Amino acid sequence: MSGTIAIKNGYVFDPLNEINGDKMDIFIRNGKVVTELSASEMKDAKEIDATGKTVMPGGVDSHSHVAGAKVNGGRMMRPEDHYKFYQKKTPITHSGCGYTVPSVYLGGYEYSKMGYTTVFEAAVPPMEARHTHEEMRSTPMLDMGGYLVLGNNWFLMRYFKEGNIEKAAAYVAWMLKTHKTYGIKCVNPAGVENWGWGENVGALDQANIHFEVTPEDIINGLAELNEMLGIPMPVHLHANNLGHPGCWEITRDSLKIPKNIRARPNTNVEWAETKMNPLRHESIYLTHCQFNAFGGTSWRDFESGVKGITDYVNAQDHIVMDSGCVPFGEATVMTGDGPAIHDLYVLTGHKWSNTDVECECGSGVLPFTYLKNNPVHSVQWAMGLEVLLYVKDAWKSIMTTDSPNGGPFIKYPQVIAWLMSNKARQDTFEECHKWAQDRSGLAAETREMTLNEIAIVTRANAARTIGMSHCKGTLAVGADGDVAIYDIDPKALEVSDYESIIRAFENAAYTIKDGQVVSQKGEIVAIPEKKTYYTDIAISADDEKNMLEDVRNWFKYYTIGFNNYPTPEKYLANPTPIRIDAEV
Amino acid sequence: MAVVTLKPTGNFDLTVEAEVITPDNFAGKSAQEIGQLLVWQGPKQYPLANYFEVKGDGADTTEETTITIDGDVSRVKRIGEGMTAGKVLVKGSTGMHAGAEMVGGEIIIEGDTDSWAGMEMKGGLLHIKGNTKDHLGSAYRGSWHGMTGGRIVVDGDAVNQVGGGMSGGEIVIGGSVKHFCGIRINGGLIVVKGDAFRTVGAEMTGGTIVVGGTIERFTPGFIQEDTESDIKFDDIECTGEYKKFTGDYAIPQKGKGTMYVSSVNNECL
Amino acid sequence: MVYKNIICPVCGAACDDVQVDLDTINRTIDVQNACKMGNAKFQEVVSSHRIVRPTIRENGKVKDVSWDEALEMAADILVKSRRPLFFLGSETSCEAQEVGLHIAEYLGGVADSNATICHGPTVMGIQESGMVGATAGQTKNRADMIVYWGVNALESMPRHMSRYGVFPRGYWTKRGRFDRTLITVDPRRTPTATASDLHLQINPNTDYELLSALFTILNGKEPHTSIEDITGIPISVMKQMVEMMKESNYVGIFVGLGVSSSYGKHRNIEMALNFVKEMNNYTKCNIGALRGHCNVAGFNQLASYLYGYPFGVDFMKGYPRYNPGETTTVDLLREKDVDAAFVMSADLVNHIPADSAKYLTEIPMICLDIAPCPSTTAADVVLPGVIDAMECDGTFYRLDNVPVHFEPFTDSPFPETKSNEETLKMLFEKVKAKKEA
Amino acid sequence: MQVLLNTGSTIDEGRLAKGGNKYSEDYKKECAVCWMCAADYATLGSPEKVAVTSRDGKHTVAVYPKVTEVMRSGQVFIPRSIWANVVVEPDTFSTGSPRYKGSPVIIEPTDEEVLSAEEVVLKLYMGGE
Repeated sequence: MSGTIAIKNGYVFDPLNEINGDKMDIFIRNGKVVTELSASEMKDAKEIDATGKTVMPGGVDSHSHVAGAKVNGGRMMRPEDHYKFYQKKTPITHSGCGYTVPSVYLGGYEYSKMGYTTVFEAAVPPMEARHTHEEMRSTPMLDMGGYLVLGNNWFLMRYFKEGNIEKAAAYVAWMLKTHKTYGIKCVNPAGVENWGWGENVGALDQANIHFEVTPEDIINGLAELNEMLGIPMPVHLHANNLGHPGCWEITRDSLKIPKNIRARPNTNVEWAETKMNPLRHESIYLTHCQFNAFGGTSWRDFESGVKGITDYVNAQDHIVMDSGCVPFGEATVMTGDGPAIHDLYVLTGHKWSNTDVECECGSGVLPFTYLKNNPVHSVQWAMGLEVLLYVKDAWKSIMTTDSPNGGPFIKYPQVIAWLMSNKARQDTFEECHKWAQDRSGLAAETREMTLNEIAIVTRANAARTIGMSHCKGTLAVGADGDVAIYDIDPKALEVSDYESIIRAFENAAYTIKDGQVVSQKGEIVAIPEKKTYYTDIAISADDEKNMLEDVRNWFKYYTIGFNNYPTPEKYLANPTPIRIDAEV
Repeated sequence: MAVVTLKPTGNFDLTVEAEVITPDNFAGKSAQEIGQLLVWQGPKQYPLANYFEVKGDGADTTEETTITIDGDVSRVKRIGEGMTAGKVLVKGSTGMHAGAEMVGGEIIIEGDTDSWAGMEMKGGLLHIKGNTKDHLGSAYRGSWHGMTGGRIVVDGDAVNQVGGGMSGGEIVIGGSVKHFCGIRINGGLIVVKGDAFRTVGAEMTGGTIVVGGTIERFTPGFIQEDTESDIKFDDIECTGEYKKFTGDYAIPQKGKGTMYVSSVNNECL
Repeated sequence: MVYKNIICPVCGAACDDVQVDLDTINRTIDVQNACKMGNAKFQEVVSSHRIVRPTIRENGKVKDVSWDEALEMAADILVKSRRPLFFLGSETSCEAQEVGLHIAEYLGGVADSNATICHGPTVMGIQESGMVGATAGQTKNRADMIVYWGVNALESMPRHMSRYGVFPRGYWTKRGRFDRTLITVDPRRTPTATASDLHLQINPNTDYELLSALFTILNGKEPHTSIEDITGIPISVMKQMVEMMKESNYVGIFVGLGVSSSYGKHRNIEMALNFVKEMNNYTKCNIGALRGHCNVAGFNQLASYLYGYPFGVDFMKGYPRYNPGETTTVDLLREKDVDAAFVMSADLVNHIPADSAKYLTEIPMICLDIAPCPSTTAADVVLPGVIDAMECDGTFYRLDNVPVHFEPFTDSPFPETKSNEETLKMLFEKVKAKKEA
Repeated sequence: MQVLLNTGSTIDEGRLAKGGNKYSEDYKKECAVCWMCAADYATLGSPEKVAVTSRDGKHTVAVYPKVTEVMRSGQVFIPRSIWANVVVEPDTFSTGSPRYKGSPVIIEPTDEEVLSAEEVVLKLYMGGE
């Protein structure tokens, strides 16, 4: 029977189900987790002996740059990133290449080898959504979805200025459906539009050119309509002033904006039977906190500003965030924040690509190397870990490298090792610039994350935050049969031997997707079916009609016709709409 | 010292990729074992013995192993790629990527080489007695980091992109070059004894270029600082009077490169 | 029957406002909004010279065969080849190109596309420098200065000026042409140059030097005086151009093959890109390439996301490798380093130099196309092509890398296949069956 | 006379090529044409046809001359087509792209017949098949 499997005697970490290292069996039938398999089903089922191993739900990455125009811009401009990092084809796999920006096949395989089964693309420019979907469709091994970039959208900015939140909500509902995307991404609100004139914004109350809306207007407006519509995930914010010394303050202040907006996810799906309430209560999801937590006033007095943000997050309940860790080495920075990348060009003189997208958004790409002997880079390394270690409740944080901005996702095992092992951190302090110790608080932090906490920050909370825990990030009955089995015996684990942690997380003993073993000890053994999720919000026909009248009027500023604007379902692998009945 | 002789005998209708031909791979192997090493022709691999008559065993160590290729191998690529020690002598011409990424040892090519000889070379000596084509000692596509050490000597001419992205080592061209000699270099030394057509030192941010002949079209972002005579870089001597320029000021905030241009051959500069 | 919002499959402009009136009874087609080139291509749906039957060449004689026979012979050629070249032309969809890439990977061949003889050097320039660009609407809405460098837009992309570049009335450019200054750099006094406010009639093959001098001026230094003789442009004019650009609010630069195909190639483009990067410290400045074939950008995007490299992808060693000059069509043919070719939706024999074209006619060649041309004449197997955007749906990437989904207004004329994608899938099945037999 | 050859699109070249009419008389009339300035044309002796030869002397093609003010002395233009590509230099500067712009060629008067596109393939490339 396909997708039917029994995983016996493993130490299971399923935080959403409040299972913390219990020795137990996991059963999957037809791709879904079940309580047990009948004797006759057991006869046909594959059985895996997980004795002495760690069993977790399949990894979920809620913020990664893996598909779309800017990622491909990175691939195209970086042959030097690819020519020594490649994989040959096998009878079942395609070949590929690319270290920080792998080609799609390679990217899918690499995630799968680490035990990941679900990855969400962090930024989809609406007009280029077809491209993002083409790449996601071609990415093997992973269920996927993408967040629509809306923080500098002309139509929304106009509605916000008019104070017309209802029409703005109708527009967003239409856009998510039109481009088959999952949630709202807000990048450098109001600033990217200014970049259309070579400018930026510097303060939350600074109105941008022409549209005359402020970052605060946009964050507040998006957060409000997000909950009006009942979108599964909170507004996903890339805050203003990213990458500038001292930016931590504007980040903290941005997080204050939606404090009083109540989360109202309204996902109309069958929920896996988790013990914990799987619904999010946060109204904002801050991304790559590290890049938005710079302290000091210049590069000379640069320091970590993480604590200013984590203190606020610890005191509040409406915020969740991912870290944006910096594991040193080669990276490619890529973001919807065009002016931020221009600043990096001015700083480094490197290769720099930029694409402004008409009426919508923009992006920038630049190759980057994080060096241990560079003072700022070494502080950034410490900061990424501070973000995760200073947040007391692991349910408020998610581990990412903002791949490939802080470093490629294949470095996740290394980051996990730093989180779990103080010795790993101390050994790295020995190798890197002393600013890492002097300008951050990490050296004094002795917290070592448990496997349960690792399971939270690498799958359970990523899934819960984005509203996917009805099927992902848990092994509760009814969940997707996505499992990662690692060669770690929790009873015998010595975290000071962090190399063994890295090895175990690099190549899962088994990665199981929908009840099928797809990768085993670093080798891809099967290519599963995959799904693409998007949010399908039903709003009233009248609201949609009124809104579309405006949209049609303004469509003359595009260079593509209204009829040719949408993203057809053919660009999605197994399109899977998440239905929502909006209360607008 | 042991000499392994390879005499071309095979069918080279499609080019052959033979990165396996290095003293590192031949050391400690008998002639027969060497003949069983694999080379690529199209998507398939075949024994070296299909293409070469192999005579002589490798020495015990790489250092003591010499490879002599006795004939024309202009359709064989990647000879000596990545070698760390020992010696390769080619009594003919080679295909692309000869001595690419070599770390040490010595390659002497009596004929010509195709493009990409000594790409991203780190050490050792690559001596081409004939001519070579493009991208000598340069960086791979998209990289700004080319040759970092070692020396390349070309007795004849090179064509385009000599030493692209170079940051260390020396390239000495006995003949002439065409376009973009020293493009984007940030260190190291390039000496061209003959003429250069155009764009010498374009986008350079460091390092030194000497042109003994005539530059037909000068790169606009260079400014003359001085005149010097009989300049010397360790064992490399350049006699005569040179105009000393700095640049390339087309690249912002830099201009730390130095270019010496023969005064007598470039009066109008 | 009238169809609206049809996408034109001719050049990189991917105009999506074409209106088609197809009379299937009298076999006529009336086309609105398309340019001369576009209109001509739409006539192919009803043309009399359309290739309608597969042919093979046997003992020098060309004969009609069934689709199955033609595909069998094509598969034979590819499987027997020791190193096949796949030229996956740009006058078809990404979907068809994707299958071609998969076959090339499967056989360990080389996959290339029109970029290699078109804006390949532009892409290589981007690899050296990065590219500061924008989608076409940014220039439409914002640009008050347009520079056409080495491109005769009026003739190579006739609607570029009206849709994207010079004439359109955008949000901040409500008066269209009157709100814009137009500069052309071209060795010829082309119609585009004639329509410009300033024409720099540069000496051929001196684009790099001119760009380098402009950049030196931008950096506050004086270019070497020899630059005037080299380029034929006085330094005072160069300074004027830099000043005009700095004083503009938004500069849109469009480059053509005049930059990427003349001496210097990708270095010319690299310098233009470097100049644009730095210009952004003074004003908003973007650059883009005018791409001649409808989906030439698409192959670059597709090959990059599937395999990491934009063109010239060599699968010989079982993984993708890329080195223009070595793994690219003109060079592989000139050096006789492939022994069979599959040419799809591109008249390769017509477009490459004699040494390479001659070798192409000497080796077994399979050609998929819609109309007789030098490549089909020289081919051993000819497979009739289906016209994308007219007879089947699919994806193009337009000049600014925006993907465009197109829907057909009529069907494939062949019961045997509904698209080039499907033809290639049938071919791949036969190749696999033979290879694994 | 040695000149620099520039090739590129013209609107009618595009119209005919995209319309599948490469074997038409119109295509030959549009593309088998070498644009030059009046002075160069006079220097050649105002011939009815000119032969264009690649720098290495390996390839020659006969085309019609066209006198135009848009060309400067020493520079000629042939619309991008098989006639132009017979004489374009195949060296790609290690980029894959041949020298479509600025190939040095030799032009001289000729009595040779101007071939159609099909004849160029058959006679020059396929050995007269």
